[in-house]
Amino acid sequence: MKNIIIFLFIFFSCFLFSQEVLLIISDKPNDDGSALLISWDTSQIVSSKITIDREIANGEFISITNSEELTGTFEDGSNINPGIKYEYRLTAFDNNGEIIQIYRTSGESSVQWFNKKKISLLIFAILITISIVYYIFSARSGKDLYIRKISGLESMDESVGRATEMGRPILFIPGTLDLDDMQTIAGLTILRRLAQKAAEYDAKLIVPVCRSMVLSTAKEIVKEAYMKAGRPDAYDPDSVFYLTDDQFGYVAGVDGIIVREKPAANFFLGAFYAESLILAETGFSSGAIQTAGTAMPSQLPFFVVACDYTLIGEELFAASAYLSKDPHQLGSLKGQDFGKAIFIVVLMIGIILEISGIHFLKDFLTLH
Amino acid sequence: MGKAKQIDRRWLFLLIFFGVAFPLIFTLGLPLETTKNVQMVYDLIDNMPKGSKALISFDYDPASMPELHPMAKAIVKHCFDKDINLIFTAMWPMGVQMADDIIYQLKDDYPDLEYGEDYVNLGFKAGGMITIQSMGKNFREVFPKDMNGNNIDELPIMEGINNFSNIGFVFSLSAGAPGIKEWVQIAHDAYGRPTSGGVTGVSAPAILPYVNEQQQLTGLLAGLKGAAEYEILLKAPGTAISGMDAQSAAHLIIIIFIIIGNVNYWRNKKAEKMGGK
Amino acid sequence: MKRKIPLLITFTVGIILIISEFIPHKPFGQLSGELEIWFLIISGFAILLGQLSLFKVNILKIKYKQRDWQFYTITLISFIIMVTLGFLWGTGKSAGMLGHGEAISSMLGYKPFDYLFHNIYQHLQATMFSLLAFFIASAAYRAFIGRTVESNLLLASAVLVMLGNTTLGSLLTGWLPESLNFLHLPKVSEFIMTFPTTAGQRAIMIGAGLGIIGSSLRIILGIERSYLGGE
Amino acid sequence: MEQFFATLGIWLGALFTFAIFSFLYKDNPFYKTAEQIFVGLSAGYWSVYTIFFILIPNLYEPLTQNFNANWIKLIPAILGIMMLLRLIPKIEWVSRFPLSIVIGTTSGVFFLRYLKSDVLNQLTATMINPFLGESWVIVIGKIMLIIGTICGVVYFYFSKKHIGALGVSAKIGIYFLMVSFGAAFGYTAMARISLLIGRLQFLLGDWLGIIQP
Repeated sequence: MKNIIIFLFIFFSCFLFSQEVLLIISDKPNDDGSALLISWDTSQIVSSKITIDREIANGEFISITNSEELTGTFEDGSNINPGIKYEYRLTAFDNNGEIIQIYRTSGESSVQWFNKKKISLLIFAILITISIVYYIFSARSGKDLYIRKISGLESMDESVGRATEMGRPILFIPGTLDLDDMQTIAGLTILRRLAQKAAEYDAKLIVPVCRSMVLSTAKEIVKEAYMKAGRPDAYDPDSVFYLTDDQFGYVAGVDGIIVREKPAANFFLGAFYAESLILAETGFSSGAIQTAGTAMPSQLPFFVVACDYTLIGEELFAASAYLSKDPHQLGSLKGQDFGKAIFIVVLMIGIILEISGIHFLKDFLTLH
Repeated sequence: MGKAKQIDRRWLFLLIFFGVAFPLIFTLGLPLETTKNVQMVYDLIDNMPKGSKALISFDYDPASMPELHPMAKAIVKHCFDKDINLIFTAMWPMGVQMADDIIYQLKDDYPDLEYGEDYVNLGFKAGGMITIQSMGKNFREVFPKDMNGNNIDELPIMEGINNFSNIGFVFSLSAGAPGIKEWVQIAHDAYGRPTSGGVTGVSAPAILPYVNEQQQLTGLLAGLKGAAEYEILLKAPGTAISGMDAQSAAHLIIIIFIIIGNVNYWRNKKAEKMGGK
Repeated sequence: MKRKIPLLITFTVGIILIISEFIPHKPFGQLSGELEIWFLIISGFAILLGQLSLFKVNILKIKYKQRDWQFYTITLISFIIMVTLGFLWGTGKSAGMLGHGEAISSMLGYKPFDYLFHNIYQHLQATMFSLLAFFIASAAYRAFIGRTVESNLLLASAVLVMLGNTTLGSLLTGWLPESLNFLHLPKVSEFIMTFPTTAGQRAIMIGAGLGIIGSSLRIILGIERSYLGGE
Repeated sequence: MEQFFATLGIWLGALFTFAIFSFLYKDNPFYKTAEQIFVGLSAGYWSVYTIFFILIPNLYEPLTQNFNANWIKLIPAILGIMMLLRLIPKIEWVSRFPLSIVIGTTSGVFFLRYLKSDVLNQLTATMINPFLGESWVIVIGKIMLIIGTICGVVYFYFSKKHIGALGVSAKIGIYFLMVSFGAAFGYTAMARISLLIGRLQFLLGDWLGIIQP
């Protein structure tokens, strides 16, 4: 539509004034009226340089921009208010710096209530919001929401059994970030279940941590789990302990524990950086069953090759929801799954349309 | 699991040390070819009109210098050759020093460059994505002054820059977050500016999906190889190219380690099986 | 009051920012713009908070004579030196409280703050991360084992990408005729990166993206409150 | 004199490089010292840069130079100070107010940006006609891109049991994930080696002068 108007404008002004239009001032669409779009085209008169100025008072101009290009656009967004007419002047120069032509025109900006370019974004935002909120509330009201089994979690029984059998401990690392990271919280949720299992089977658990906030929470969780398993006497307060905040210092400490204590099973669940590689390698060399899980994409490769079981990305959160049955986590996960389902369906329709040469859907969804 | 056969890993460390050091001293100069993503970055800069303005964000610190510094140097050089005016910013505080260092290294090659006219260093701001979004609305509120304490209104290069609109393209040299991802999400996806960048090898695979038909990213330089390719396209060999032989040697050593490790593992497993029977 | 008001603020602020995306009209655009500027300033204070609490933690460690407490005095001393030098003479072209300190900078070649940065900090940080080159090599030997179909696929793709990303790859298959060019190692590596890797990473991106959308929504609606601390 | 300090700087750099490298032999006091210096200098750098280049130009100067136009900046100033009160355990809760603004802003922005860039734009970027390719290699690649993306998303779908067609797609999805992890592995190896190359270029070039720096 805008293009048509511009075209008509050019067409009629050519017709009326029979003079080349060198400068067009138009409103910047979908904004709060604080900018004007300036486009120039001096290819007819072949200028070597142009300057564009705006009138601020009678006969007084301020420079807006200058260019050596024949055509171009520029957005003037300094002190523009909607509904006021602004006068612009284009001065075209030739090679010697002589003025070839001066062209004047004006334009005004306007305010828009709705950004029309973002309709598709709005539709998707509403869809996803409704589905997440709906599922959270239905989980809260006690509806049973199904979540598939996470294969990485199967290792838990195997690990605890093996540790009991061999009389060796289980090592658990809740990542190296603090409690404000969702991955740490997911890791600690899994620790709750693991500690309960360990208490039931009387396996020893070691949890070295590298953040003081994580320390107090992890202690609390393990203690609670032992109580729940009916074995508060078996809880050893020294089994959860703080090593150091420093990345490599912490890794060196954990490495020492792995080499000395030779745990039967290692769990690395949480956020990890470069230390993932060193932990997984040392654990592998010690012959432990290893389960790892993180949402840090760059660390997953190391876990996948060196560990027996790996929770990949979202699986870590799903595992936490699966174990805790917390309605917020479950409902949110369900809502996100709904988003994935929409994604796949729309994608398939889109691809079929593209193959048949219909570009409507893709154009509608493309946002700029 | 074959633990008895493990050798002390410090021997491997030594091997890697010399494996990288030797090719640096005795270079072979093996050939290197350029890839599409690097060519796209080159073309983007090459086709920019003279006198346009570009924003280059230094989102890294000394830890990633070997990978990103050669890229930064090559990109800045290319822009100066094409008469593109550069606005430097940093989402990481140490990026400021990185930008300064690039200018320091290039100042002999380009003696005519004027600070404030051809380039400017606006320095570091915290806040990551939110601050970038804010730049799209109130550029001058985010950066009232440059690194040297000059008022931004007094710098000719900043004339007409109130948001991203009059910026030709955005280029982020990124070693993590905040970095290139945030620039894609705001500068391109919200404000429609062409966006490109260079990343460390570690983050390259995760950023790659943005190089697509929608041109969320216009090309991408990934790791030392990306930097070396750009140096080739620019015909200005630098530290990236001279490191490529060492890179080859080290990769070869790692691949050989993987093969030996796997062969050992399967042999032990077979032996265990035989022993078990 | 201690919980309700922050929850209300989070809700209002989140909603304003979302609405302003769709409605550019006053007052939403201005409000969200103002909030973003506030965010920058508060982030500045938050960074300061991080450094100050590091200071506090270290003092406590020394006070209670924790293991290796001597090393934490080194942390404090180097922190204080860096801050003092920065405040006295500034950095780069910015002046400090004593101006630019021309005499001392002409002696050192840099301002004292920048001298420490270039000659100590830069090397420490760069070396710290280069340690990983050694660890990756030893891990390659000791732990990177293809035991399942999945890990075999991973190792195969890793080896191809590593070969393709160096001059070695160009050398090894450079002799291939034009018609078999797609088997040329750099081409193979480029193919792996452009198609299957992008597909896999895109799937991760969508999953993680939806996860972030979900948690943002829960926070705005006040369902997720863990950021406010204990009950 | 400048020459002396330049040389001293290079020697200091080399000394600290070896102090860190000594960790490869085993954890030792030299490494620990170097590491703590690193932590301290880093914190000092961040503090100086935050005060000099954020708090002074964006807050202090607007308030002192033109208060009437910028009085509204008093609000973030007060909020920022409330943030710092976190250091005092008794009135720690005061920091919840600035925190709620930070979290609210982040959530509002993240909600839209991730929806747009990481979901919607990835959707349209995968909506391609695979048969439009310059060569059969590209066509195969584009088909792989479509199948891999769909199957990968299916793998992260938790609401249904992975059996039947869903199970097969999830299995294909995991294979694509593995290939992408392999590539990530290769790139990470490349990155780490590059860092070592950088270090050796410093040691062999700037310090020993064996190679051209």
